[in-house]
Amino acid sequence: MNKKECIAMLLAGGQGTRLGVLTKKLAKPAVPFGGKYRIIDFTLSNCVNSGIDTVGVLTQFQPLQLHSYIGIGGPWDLDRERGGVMVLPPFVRSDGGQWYKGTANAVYQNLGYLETYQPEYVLVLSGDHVYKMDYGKMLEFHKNNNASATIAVIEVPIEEASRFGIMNTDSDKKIIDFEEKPKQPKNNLASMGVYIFNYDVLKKYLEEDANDPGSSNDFGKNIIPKMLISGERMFAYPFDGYWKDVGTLESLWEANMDLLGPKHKFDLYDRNWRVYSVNPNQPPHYIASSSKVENSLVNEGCLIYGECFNSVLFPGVYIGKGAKVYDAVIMLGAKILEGAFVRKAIIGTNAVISENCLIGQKDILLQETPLTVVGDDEVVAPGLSVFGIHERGGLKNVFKYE
Amino acid sequence: MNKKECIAMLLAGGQGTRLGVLTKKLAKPAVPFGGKYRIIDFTLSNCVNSGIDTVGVLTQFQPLQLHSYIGIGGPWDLDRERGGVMVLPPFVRSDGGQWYKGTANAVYQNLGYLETYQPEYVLVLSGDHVYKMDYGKMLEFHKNNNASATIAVIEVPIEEASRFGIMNTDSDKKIIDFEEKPKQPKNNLASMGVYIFNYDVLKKYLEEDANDPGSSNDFGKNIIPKMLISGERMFAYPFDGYWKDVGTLESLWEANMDLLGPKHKFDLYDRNWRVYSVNPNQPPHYIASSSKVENSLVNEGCLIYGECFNSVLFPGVYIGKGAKVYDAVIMLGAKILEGAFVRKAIIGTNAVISENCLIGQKDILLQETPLTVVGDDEVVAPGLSVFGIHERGGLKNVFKYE
Amino acid sequence: MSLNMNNVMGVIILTERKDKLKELTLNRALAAVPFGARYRIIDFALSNLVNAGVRNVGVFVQEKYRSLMDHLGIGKEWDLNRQRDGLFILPPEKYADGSTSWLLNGDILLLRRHLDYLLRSKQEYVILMTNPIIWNVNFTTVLKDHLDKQADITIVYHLTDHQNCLGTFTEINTDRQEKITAVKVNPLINQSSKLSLDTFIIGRKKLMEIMDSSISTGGSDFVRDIIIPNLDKLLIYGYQFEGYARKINSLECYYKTSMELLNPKISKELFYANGPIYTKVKNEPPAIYTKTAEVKNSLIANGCIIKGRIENSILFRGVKVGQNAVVKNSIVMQKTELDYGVSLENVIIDKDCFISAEKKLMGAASYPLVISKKTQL
Amino acid sequence: MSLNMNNVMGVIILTERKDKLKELTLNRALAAVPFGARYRIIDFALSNLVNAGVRNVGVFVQEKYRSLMDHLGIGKEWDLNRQRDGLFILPPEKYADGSTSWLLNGDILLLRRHLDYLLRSKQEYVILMTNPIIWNVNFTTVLKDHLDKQADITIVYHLTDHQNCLGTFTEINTDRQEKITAVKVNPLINQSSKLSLDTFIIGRKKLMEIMDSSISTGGSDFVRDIIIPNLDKLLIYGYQFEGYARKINSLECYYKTSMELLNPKISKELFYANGPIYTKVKNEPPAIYTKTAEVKNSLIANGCIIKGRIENSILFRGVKVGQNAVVKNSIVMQKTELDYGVSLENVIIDKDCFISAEKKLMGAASYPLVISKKTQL
Repeated sequence: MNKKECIAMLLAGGQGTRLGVLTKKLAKPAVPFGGKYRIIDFTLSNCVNSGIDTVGVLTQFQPLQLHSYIGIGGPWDLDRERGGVMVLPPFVRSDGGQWYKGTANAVYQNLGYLETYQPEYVLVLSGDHVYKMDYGKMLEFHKNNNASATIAVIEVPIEEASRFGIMNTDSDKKIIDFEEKPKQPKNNLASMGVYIFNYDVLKKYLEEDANDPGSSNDFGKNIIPKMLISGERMFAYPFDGYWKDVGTLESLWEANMDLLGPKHKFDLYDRNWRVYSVNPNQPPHYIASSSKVENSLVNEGCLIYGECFNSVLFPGVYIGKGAKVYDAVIMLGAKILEGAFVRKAIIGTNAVISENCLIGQKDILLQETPLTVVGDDEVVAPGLSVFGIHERGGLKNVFKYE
Repeated sequence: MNKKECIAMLLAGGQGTRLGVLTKKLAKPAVPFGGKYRIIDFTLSNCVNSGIDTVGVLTQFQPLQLHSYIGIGGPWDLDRERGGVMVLPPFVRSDGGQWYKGTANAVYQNLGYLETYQPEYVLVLSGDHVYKMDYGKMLEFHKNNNASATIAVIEVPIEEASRFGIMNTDSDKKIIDFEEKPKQPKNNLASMGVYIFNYDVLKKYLEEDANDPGSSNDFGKNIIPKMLISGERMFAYPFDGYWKDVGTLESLWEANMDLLGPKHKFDLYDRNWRVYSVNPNQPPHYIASSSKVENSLVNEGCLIYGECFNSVLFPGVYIGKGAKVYDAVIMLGAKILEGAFVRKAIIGTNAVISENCLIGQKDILLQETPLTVVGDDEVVAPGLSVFGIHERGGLKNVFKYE
Repeated sequence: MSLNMNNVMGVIILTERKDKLKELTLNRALAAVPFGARYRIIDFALSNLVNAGVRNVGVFVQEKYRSLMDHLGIGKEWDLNRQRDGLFILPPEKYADGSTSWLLNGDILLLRRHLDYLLRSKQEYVILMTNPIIWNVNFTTVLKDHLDKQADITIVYHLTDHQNCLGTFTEINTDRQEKITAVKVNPLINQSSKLSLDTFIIGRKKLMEIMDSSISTGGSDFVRDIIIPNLDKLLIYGYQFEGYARKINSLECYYKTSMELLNPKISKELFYANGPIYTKVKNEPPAIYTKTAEVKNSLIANGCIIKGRIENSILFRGVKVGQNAVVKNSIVMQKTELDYGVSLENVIIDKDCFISAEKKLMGAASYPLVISKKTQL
Repeated sequence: MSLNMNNVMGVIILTERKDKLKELTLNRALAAVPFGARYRIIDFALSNLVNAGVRNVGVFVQEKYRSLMDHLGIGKEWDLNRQRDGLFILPPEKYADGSTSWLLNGDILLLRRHLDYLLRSKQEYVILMTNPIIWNVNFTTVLKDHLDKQADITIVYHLTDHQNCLGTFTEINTDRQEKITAVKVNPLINQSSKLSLDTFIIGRKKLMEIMDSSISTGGSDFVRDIIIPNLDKLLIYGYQFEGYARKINSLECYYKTSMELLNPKISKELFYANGPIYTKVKNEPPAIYTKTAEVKNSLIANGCIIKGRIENSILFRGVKVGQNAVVKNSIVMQKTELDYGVSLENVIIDKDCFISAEKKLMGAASYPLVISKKTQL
């Protein structure tokens, strides 16, 4: 039973520089999301819910939190005697050590890991998207098409298409061309960064790619185009559920808001597709008599004396008396002290918004207001107003109201 | 309780090139030893038996087996909610990635890990020695001496002293000088590579060392001499139990032989100092009517039809009818087929010694015979004689007898 | 002897045979009763031990211990899943002495059934608890006091005005040096405001020795047959615990103590003072408050979906409160669902119940209404 | 319907109430009796399920299940420690229906007590075992046969010459298409060499349905009250298992089956054929053979220290055999110690015994002597 039909390789090495202050000491897949999750929880839960119990997680950037978060995978039922989750950081061989040069190179360097399971199929995933997807159905589609590779695709607004890998398919969903981030996208079928490969085919192309000094060793830029040119049977698997790339601060905030009513674009309460995560041990949250909480997600360990609307509160958040929080994401242990006002903001882990601060704009309509972000561990001094991105050692775009 | 008084940093990044064929795809601390252990088991068990429950394992070379072997540390009781064992491979930061340049650099790069526990003391260990030592007593000694650093020392034969870091101490065991691998050793007090540092002192010297471009970032070569020059209080903690550096094939073989009677230099059966390891699931071993087993260690999963004297058999070893094995270490799943003869040898994991092979010398006195080693997965063809080191793609020092 | 908590083991004896908390203890031991929105009563005793560094804990159980075993599992959440020492759940072995009835009257009789556990443990001291108290105590301080006084036995007590739910209790008197001068079990006339917290420190060997000599002369109860007869012979001291502590031994007391948690000062002390309280973790999403939610002065666990009004109440994990529902001064346990317009006041609802739309349930503040597990109304 | 073993659940019902294996089952369920130097009897049933890909297994127990629970723990060794599905140990809940006696006569009565487990399981098929067999079977093949024949129930049987230890048994007759034509429980006159292996495949919903209708009309036993009355109404097929299989239901049978393990062909099939047999792992050093050891035709687990002579015997973990001791045709269980010069022949010694120097113990080959757990001789 050492053989596994399909195993997943989850790319989790990126820094996610566009998440700015949130990923300075944290790999992007470890960024907190949705009140108690980290971004990688969604992909890991997808694997388990799809019946895939062997997952290699390729790490490189600041992996300490990610490694200790994943452990041996208990929370996701991936602490298996055979298979399970395995963290795969870069390493040194007899002939020296190499960092992962690109997504394809990361998988290439771990062919030895794949080899131990002799899989028929390899599922390549990114650790930085929020979605629920049954990879089992995609595998079924892949097999039925007798494909060498299958790429999951989603329709995106045509004006955003140039940010993605864009495909053209024939009526059977066979891919006829693929362009990575085209300037003039021919349509709006975007790659979700979810690939299934026949293992033997993947191995061949990875080895060729490794010997090509001109390659940037990337799936989207090199492997996929090369396979298409070589005439491999490649198919696009259409997905039409919720899918969000949370690679920017704005999209991270939006995705959090999508968890709330009345839209409820993403349902965390679906018992048939549970999202697993490490569960912190915190006491129940307390809502005081002076408080008001509406249309929000609240976690254990929170103490709420103030008011909270359309917001996502991580464990251990404090909202003082008279404080008002609107449309905000307040991360682990952050404190909004008495009388502070927060609107359309992300408040980082353990940050403190002191008494009577004003975070974001007070009296402007939501749609028109840009996002305000306060970084991890920041302390915003009493009475200060912050608008934009706030980082230690300097304020960017800070407008004082008073 | 996040604070820990003393935490261990276990250096497990080395390849152990002198173990040749056994460490091509394996970090040295993961090399099998003693029938069911790996070398690192001894150091990890020492930690647990000494009451140290927080251990960072610094890996770099071919860590896959080591990572999956250690997991989250269950077998050593190091799967703790707070603390426990944590694998620390090299990683990439915002300002780029660096491999571990030396032992001191490896610890330096993980000051962030140490910082989370705010220890008072840091115990630095190597993962490639076989010994039982109560680090708790050493810590007591360190505290009583009000030392900045304490180095465990053992007396070695003076003719071997030049392989070690050698100390001179005054009558209070205070170190007065230290030479790494001196050509003319002044005495025989050798460093065991076991250090206790006050955390604040260690941090200071590691940071200085990191800023010194001329340093090779090594504890023995740089940190210890620098501290001595600076006048830090450093003491030598004398250890007089069994201690073996299993860094060469010969010493690895010897250490295995030391487990057997009548010498029994190292007792695996000591209930007060258990050696923990991952336990493979194999059926009981079977000794047939045609076999003879004397003065040997035998593991589950073995099938013995032949004869076996003064040997250490790993799980799943097969010894065919008429085969004779003397003074040998036979690793996991290796097969000694019918009529083969093995003397003074290490047979690698899953190697096959075919029918009527002769491994080692048949009729020479033990003390005078050099060691013969057959590498992992090697198949020695029927009737062949091997003497020396046997590797895929070429035989070194092979003498044919017939 | 240094203050090394590795040298201390914990022993929790759960002897109670009666259904002290009525419907709540019909099928579970008192120690396994859910408490405080996500805990069970025993979590406090266990967490206090673990937070002090104790690594070896034996829980002696008598019957109805299935839900307790489910809850404790292999002790992982308390970091007691260990190859040496760790958590031991010790039920009486039937047949062990050939008898058919294996219910024992008396804590030390239960303890003696697994004497081998005490024998093979290596720790020098035992923290013995004959009742799981709701508190957050620093046992390192208690041990230090025990060692400083060179006591044979230390009894932890607190001052109380006798107004709190009493049930069975043990009253003690001490002299100025805290040496115990008198101990009375359930006296009719109260003479002291010092009540035992049923928590003791004693040497392991001493415990085995005096237990043996007591049982062999007919003894069965730690306080009655070991403490009281030895007041003159042994050095028995009191240790006054000054924090919040409650012994749960009636339904009224359970309800009252639960409601006290709504005081943030009390819950802060209980949940954080000397370390966190550990419990079995469950994978639950955050609690969701809809636009119609209206919550005041309440403790709420993860996994709840709240559309109605909650006041002065405690909601366990995964409780659903429908629109227009009103929950006042009530305790609602795991996964219970309150449909549209349900109204509760002074009610305790056990796990997995379903209360259908518009139903009204009301108990008295001093006599809460209890709805049994899995009830459908 | 594809051959997806995720769609199959396992149910093991342990009903036996008598001490079938004498001293060996005095304090433990038959399923928990040590077997084969490092296993317990239930390991074979569980491992077969897991090796076929079954991820949801319920073990219904009746009493004396403490050692079974200790052994199975959270199911980690069988890879059944899971958040969804996994291993469930289901003892009868006392008080569940207000009755005081909770021992039930009949496998389906026991099953019905936890009907909610069957109800909330999501798998379409159930592999039902009413006796833990010693075998290594590929359940995927059995399921394929069940699906190919579109059977309602499949009964797994084997051919036997009736010479093997019988105890209770169920004889079946089949036609050429393997459709079952007759089933007899414990007939006095044997007419068929086809004996049931007490292992069945049936649809989960079908099982609940016919169980309900059977129990509501007085039924209690799966074979007698469900199989036999439905032979004409349902499609009930046999599946002939051609490998090695033994049902342990007497001490003689336990001893005989154990000794058969010394045949490497049999042990190879049992331990490896369709995947390994999993069991609780213990941290034990390798077995040590001294210069005076002399071992022939024996199975030996880790942790043994062997200084004496062993012949045709089975030694469990951590057994010590002193110098000049002779062990013949015997089974020695965990941690038992045989001192200098002890001599055993046809003996079964349970765990943790100590046999002092020069003692001689001898049973008959057909009637082995049994020494109870923890005996000191």
